[in-house]
Amino acid sequence: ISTGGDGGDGGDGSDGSDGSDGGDGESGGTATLWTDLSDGEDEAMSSYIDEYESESSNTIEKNEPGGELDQQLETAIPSGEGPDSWIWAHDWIGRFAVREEPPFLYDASDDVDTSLDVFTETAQEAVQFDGALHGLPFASETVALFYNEDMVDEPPETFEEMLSVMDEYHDPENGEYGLSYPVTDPYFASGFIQAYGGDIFDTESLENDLDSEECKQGMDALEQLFDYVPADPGYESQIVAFADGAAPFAINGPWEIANLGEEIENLGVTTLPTVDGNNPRTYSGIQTFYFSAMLSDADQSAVDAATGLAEWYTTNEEVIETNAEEQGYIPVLSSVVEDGDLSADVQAFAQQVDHGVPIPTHPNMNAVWTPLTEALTRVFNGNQESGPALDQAASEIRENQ
Amino acid sequence: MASSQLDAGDGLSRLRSALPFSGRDWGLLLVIPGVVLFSSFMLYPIVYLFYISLTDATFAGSVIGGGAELIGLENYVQLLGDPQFWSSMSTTWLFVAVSLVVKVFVAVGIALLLNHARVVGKRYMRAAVIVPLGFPGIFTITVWRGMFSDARFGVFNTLLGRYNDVMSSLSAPQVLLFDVPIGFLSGRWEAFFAYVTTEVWLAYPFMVIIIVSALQDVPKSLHEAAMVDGAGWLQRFRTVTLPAIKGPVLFASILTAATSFQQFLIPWVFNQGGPARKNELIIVYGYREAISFNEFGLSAAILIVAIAFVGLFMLVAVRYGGLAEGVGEE
Amino acid sequence: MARVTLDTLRKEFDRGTIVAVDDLDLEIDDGEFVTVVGPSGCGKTTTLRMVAGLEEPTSGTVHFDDEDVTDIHAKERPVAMVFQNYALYPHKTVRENMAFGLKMSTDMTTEERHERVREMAEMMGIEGLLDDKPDELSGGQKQRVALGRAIAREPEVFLFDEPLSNLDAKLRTEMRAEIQKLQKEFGVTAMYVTHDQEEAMTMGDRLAILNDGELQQVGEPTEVYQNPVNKFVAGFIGSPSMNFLDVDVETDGTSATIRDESSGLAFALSRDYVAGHDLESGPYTLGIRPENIGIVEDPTGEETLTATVEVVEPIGSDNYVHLDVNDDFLARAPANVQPEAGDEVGVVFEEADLHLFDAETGEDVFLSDEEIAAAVA
Amino acid sequence: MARVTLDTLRKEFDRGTIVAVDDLDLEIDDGEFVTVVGPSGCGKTTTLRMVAGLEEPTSGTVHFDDEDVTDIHAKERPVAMVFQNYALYPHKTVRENMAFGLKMSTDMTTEERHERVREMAEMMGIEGLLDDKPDELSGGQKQRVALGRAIAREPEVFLFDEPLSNLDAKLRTEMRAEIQKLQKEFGVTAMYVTHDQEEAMTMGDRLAILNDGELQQVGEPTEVYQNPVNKFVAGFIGSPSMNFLDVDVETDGTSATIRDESSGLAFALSRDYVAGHDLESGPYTLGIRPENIGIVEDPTGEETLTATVEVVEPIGSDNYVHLDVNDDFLARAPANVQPEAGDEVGVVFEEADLHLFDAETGEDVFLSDEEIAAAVA
Amino acid sequence: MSVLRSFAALVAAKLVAFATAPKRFVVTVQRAIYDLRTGKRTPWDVSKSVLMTLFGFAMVLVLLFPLFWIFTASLAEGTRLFTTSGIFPDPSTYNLGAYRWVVFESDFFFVDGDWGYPQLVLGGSGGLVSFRWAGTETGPGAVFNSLYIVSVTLAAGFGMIVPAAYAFSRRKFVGRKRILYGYVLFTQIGAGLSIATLVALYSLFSSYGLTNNLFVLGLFYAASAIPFNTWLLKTYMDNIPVSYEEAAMVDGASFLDTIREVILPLTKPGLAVVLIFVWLAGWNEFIIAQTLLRPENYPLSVELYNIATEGRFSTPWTRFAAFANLFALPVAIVYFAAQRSVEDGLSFGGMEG
Ligand SMILES: Nc1ncnc2c1ncn2[C@@H]1O[C@H](COP(=O)(O)OP(=O)(O)OP(=O)(O)O)[C@@H](O)[C@H]1O
Ligand SMILES: Nc1ncnc2c1ncn2[C@@H]1O[C@H](COP(=O)(O)OP(=O)(O)OP(=O)(O)O)[C@@H](O)[C@H]1O
Ligand SMILES: [Mg+2]
Ligand SMILES: [Mg+2]
Repeated sequence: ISTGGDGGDGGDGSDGSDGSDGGDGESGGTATLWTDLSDGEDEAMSSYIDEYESESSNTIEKNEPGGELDQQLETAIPSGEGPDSWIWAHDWIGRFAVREEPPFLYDASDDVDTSLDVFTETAQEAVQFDGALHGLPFASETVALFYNEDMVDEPPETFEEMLSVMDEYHDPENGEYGLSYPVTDPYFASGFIQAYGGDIFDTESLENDLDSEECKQGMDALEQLFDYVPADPGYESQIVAFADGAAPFAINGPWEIANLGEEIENLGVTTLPTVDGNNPRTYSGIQTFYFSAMLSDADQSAVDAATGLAEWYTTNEEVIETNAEEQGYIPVLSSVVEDGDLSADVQAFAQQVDHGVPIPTHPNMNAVWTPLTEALTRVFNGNQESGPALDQAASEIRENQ
Repeated sequence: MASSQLDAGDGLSRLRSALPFSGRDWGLLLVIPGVVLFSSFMLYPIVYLFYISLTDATFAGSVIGGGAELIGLENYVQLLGDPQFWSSMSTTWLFVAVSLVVKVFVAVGIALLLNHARVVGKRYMRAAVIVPLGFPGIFTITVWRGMFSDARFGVFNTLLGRYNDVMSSLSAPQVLLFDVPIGFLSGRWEAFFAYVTTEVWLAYPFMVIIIVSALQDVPKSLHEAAMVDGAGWLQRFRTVTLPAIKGPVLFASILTAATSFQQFLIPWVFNQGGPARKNELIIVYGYREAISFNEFGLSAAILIVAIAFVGLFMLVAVRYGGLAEGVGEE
Repeated sequence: MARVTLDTLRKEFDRGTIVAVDDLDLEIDDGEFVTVVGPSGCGKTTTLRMVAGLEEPTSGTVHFDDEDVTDIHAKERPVAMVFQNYALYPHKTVRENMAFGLKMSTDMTTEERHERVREMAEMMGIEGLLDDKPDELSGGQKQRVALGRAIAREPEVFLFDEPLSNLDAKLRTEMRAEIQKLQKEFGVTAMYVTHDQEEAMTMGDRLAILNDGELQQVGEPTEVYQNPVNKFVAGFIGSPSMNFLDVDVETDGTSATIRDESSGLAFALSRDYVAGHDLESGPYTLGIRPENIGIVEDPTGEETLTATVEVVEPIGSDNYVHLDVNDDFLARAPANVQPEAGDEVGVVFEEADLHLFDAETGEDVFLSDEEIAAAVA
Repeated sequence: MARVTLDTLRKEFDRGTIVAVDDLDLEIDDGEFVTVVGPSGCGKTTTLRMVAGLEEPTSGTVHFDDEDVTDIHAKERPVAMVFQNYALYPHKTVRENMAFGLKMSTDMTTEERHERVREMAEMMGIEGLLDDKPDELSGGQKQRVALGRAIAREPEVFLFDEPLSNLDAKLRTEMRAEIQKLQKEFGVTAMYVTHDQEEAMTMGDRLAILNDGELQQVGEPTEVYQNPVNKFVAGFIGSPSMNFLDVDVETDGTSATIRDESSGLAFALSRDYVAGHDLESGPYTLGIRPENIGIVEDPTGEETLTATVEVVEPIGSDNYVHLDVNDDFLARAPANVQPEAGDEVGVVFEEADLHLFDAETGEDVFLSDEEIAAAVA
Repeated sequence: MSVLRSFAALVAAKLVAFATAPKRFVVTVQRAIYDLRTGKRTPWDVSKSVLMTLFGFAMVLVLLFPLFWIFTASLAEGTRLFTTSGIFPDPSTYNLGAYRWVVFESDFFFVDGDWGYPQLVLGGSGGLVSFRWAGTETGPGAVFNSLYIVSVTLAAGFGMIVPAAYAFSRRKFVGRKRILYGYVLFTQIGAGLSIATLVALYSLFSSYGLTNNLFVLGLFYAASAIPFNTWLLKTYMDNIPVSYEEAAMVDGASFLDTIREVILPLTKPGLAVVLIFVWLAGWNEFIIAQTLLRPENYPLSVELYNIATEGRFSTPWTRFAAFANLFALPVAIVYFAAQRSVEDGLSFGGMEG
């Protein structure tokens, strides 16, 4: 996907990006932003918005609708009550981009002055669909390996090393486990399934590839981990084993860094161990400012306010660095990524993102989650062998498309 | 009754004469506001839902935004051909039946015990026992989800583990021990058991208050007559207590059964109707079609069928359960 | 059937603060019909319930024949009880109501039970109602079903707790006869609680009068009516009630005069009377029944007393004449005696109809202690 | 107070299939106390409710004095009603119950109301109960409160619907006197429905007898008792009821004989009697009250009739002697007349006590049509 | 006002009863011991009572175990639901931090727990007199939204339910039977189907511009409560003798007086039941509220749900539990005060035949 044109625009804009924002600011645009953030994230976001408002004289109305954000959007946007912008991982782009009557997303190619080149390549890809620019990225997320340094001398580099450490501890009868890992969630499981190069969803053919040999191989590796986790694959039941110090490892995301840091004295994070020398290719989500279709009919000042905030936030090194430090956000702003002044934990995640792939944005991806979850559950419960489970999931997904 | 004698003063009588129907019908005026409010907020959405079920809407937005087209009964045809629909239906009815039976027994037991002359402080116990009524379902169900965790350290598995420890220290035979951890949420029937337990827990308070009310209305002399007639405890229960609470229990059963049929939060919060959609109660099924598979029209059809079933169930219950006794003649 | 013996039966409620039944001794013969009366709260119901086994005595025993049943549970006793409100099982048909006791306490087959119920129903004239529910019956019909249910079991002891008090006068008379007929027919021992004068007088072989949990007198109704052992019984039995006057008796052993200053009463007792009774000077309560008082419309001055008529209440068959002798002094005169209110009339009565009670204890002064004791046995 | 006039008052229910009250004419004088009796379902309650305004007449009118109140709402009528179950508001104290009517229908201040209530309560002897709730009262107390509530409003018309039927005999007698006293004291017009014989006979200035919605007779109680216009009234008033015999009368204009084959009755009427009455040969119903029948224990054969004693019921003051003359033939004898069951006894009665009713219409044959018409006005 | 006062009196009486309950219990025990000593009751008789009581108590404990468990969780430190070391969290870590959070940091009482102080303002948008919170930059929190919704629901609910129940019970009119039948049928349809009709509702509300309107939402809850409660109250009223009304009429009371002075007081137990059910209808629902409302108008139920889904994958359990406990408190108080009435008021459908 070429971003040349955008780059050109961005080039033009970047000269006077501050100036033009300031100019718009005199008229004082207002935009609404919907978020669904945790308390700490929310506070930080609020203060950044304040900062932006004072710098730009635009007004941002930040709202935090309850429940599932996508369900809220589903009803709000068609009835014209939706937000101008919202923050979520990039994987909704495809799903919303194909909506036509009414449209859900706004192509901001002409309104964004910043060149997309300032972001990492994966991030650039993530926010575009069919050549349209639907948002700006500011962080990525994926899962990596947490370990308790009191229990693990040396972070494992290979799958076998990890297994041997787990063998050492795993003893459920006495409340000890090898691993905390919500294994039936495809997002968490994706890394191992795709470790051998198979794709859960092939972005070229727009088909799932679950029944491929590579995926099955990856699945076999994953299945070995099933024996080391508490019997309840639910997120909360899993994390508690590690948090209580009853398991040496956890596979989880950066959002847990802060919490686990409080509970585990010597917390370490590293990339997932290699399987047969392959790095697990975890799915990563790119946190994105979405531009909603509400902007199509809005005043230019509102459009400027919404895009202005996104540009300001996503390209502001200070913001991105602070976020990396305080929230565990993995930067996607190239300058910060390359700068390297990041904590070890964040670096580990950043590295894992490098190994991984962004969650495909194509709408067909939507049909993948449920069958794959069920397949993983069946295998986890011992109701089915992993091979047939993937075959079944693959055919179910094809059927549903 | 002195029908035309009641009078709400001049204003009302003037109004009465202006009515399009005869004077004795002015009671209708008192009823109409409720009917209007009810129809516009409760009946209308159902009609609307029915309309959606006739369209090819894929997601909520397409209905609201007007992007859906009428396709007649196609959704219904598709629905009847979907094995998951039939599986959902039968699981739902099974869930309704089993939880109903269990909750009747549980509630009758509790009500009897907490109305028994020998129990000291029963009034307080009765107040305590219905506390679940006060908590929102989303909360209690989430809590129950936690208790039923498959993990060995889940509440029930821990308790069973302790039980095992005690039993094996008493060197009890193996059959009396449980195979912990039990996968309450990962086994088909284990999950079903968990649903039923939770559903019973949610519904028993309502039943208990109704039964307690009924028990308190049973004349003491009936018990004594039966005693003099030579009836023992069990027979008295059968001939005096049971008939006295039969009506209320039936009433509460019908109402709670209809609620059970529409249970959504339990399966959704526990394991999304799992494992592997095996315990997908009907509303969960409809919800999933709408949300996960973007089949909004189909989803509406499912829900319309569910509503029809509840309506049918209520109709039958009302007809044959004597629920509308006292509705009286026109 | 069975002889019922209550031996110093006692029941306290509320930790002894209420003595509902106070050391009651009573023996009811096999096949006998005893009516129990007394003011509200005197312990009638409680006594009955102890006989039925519905209430546990605080002390004392209940025997059926020679068997001590005090600790035997109600359901084991060969007793049937008719409750004031009938206590018919509302959800059962008449047939099921009547068959229930049989089902519980006998080994009869269903056919036998139904046969028996049919017989009973025929006898009670309710064959046509067997498939109805109690709701659909009138008061009298309910009453019959309750009776039939009780009889069907062929109990040895029959207990009735004011069974007719909810019926209207006409039905009451009918049912009264029916109950008596049935009791005789089956020869069953019966205890019958009532607060109706007429029932009390006409139904029982013997009448037991309770007051404050204590037995006052037992005896044939006419005996009790004519020879009440104390003022309480005298006042309680009979309608309208006996008139009472506080009087002084002056006697020298051979002759005696009864005097009451306020009403001007002066009644000389005959020598025979004085000789036959053992009388001392002092204060007494004089009792005389309304029907034993003669009214002389044109008093000659030779009457025992003259008094002013306060009110004349015609009740058709008779007239009740209220006199100003004291509060509530009433004479029953034939319908043709019709003095006007305010008239002076003469009052006469016969020596033989007089009752004299001890002013303090209220006991009939002519009865010896033994006779009084005998009155309650 | 007010004169109450009911003019061809009629009430149909269920679209005319039930005629509860059938063209009733009745005038009740200012301050008069009229008692209304009749069998169950005869329309007593319905009549009362129409007077109160709780039921709308199908036709006819109700006047208070000269004002037509037929279309006036209950709340506007100067009427107070005492319901059978009292209908005391259970959630209000006695004081509030009694003050409620005042609050609703007068402009009194709260103090005035309370003052009035206190007065009333004092008069009824319930000052001490003013702060109690109806639940806590005994039957008699409730009754008093209901009365007090009704009186407090100083109504012009007082309606009572079997107000005493839930009380026991003793209380009933007491309350009866109280009601009469109050009614006289306030001089208020009163209608009083009852099914109790004694109340009917003693309470009212006049007695109205209804049957099947139709008025049978109105008159002073003794008048009605002695001269019932028809068999229904004769049988309904009086307890025990009048005895009836189907007889044939043979007359030649100067002498007459009453005969009944089955019982062997043959009673020759005196010439005076025959001359004074207008009698024809034919079938009649003979009526004679139990208290007018004399029993001759050793019959000489000169009596009107000999009969066998079936049962003797002693009721204390008298004995009821059941004779086999026909079903239910009863004589009331003094307590000292005590034949045994099975004895042959002689039966005598006097010509003057006889009633003769038309065998078909049941009307008293000696009354002219005018007299019969007058009986209901 | 008098309603409030009598309610307060009721609660006070209940509290006294509750406070003296231990004393009464001790007296009961002492009496039993005395009776045993003096032989008034046999040991077997006493032990039967003791056993039954213990059995009852044990049953209560079992039934309330989930709530007890979550209550301990609300006192514990940290945010996890489980520990791997046992069922209950370590008692030494118990603290009230979560409750403090609910009161002073969550949106329960004030947005961000920022308590200011109330201030009366004359004029303004809210009518003649309105409240404003001074000293706070944010504003009233979710509890006020909840109370507002419930007030509307109760007002509208009672306003429509009580007259209709009266009419159904006492009047005859065209369509009576049909409407009543329909109500009975619809007692249960709707309640559980809010998920189903969500979208329909949303489009209905939004097409009239009624989304984000607390008043309309309150009306909606009232509508959902109408069939069941009307029917319930009608059944209750059927058992009140007509003669009370007639007595009032003869006493000179007008129709409205009769309603106010006689019908309503006599219907109190039925009204108590309806109060509780209607209250719950407006208090507990969150799915529709969350869809129709914007965050500044969220009631407690939605806030509670939001806490549950706050973490990306997990729930901050101590806060969730503490919030839920405070959330349920008003209902518990209302029920506790009205227990007797509720037990009386539900005694319908009683003895049949
Ligand atoms: N369960 C009880 N608890 C306390 N006191 C009781 C109980 N049952 C009866 N009593 C009291 O015992 C006394 C006798 O009551 P009982 O019912 O035997 O009277 P009764 O003669 O049947 O009266 P009535 O004619 O009114 O039926 C009364 O004072 C009554 O209050
Ligand atoms: N609301 C009604 N609907 C239909 N029929 C009625 C109604 N009220 C009374 N009736 C009928 O009217 C007739 C007269 O009834 P009413 O109540 O006046 O009798 P009553 O003389 O008071 O009888 P009771 O002595 O039993 O009280 C009865 O046949 C009764 O069934
Ligand atoms: Mg009694
Ligand atoms: Mg009547």
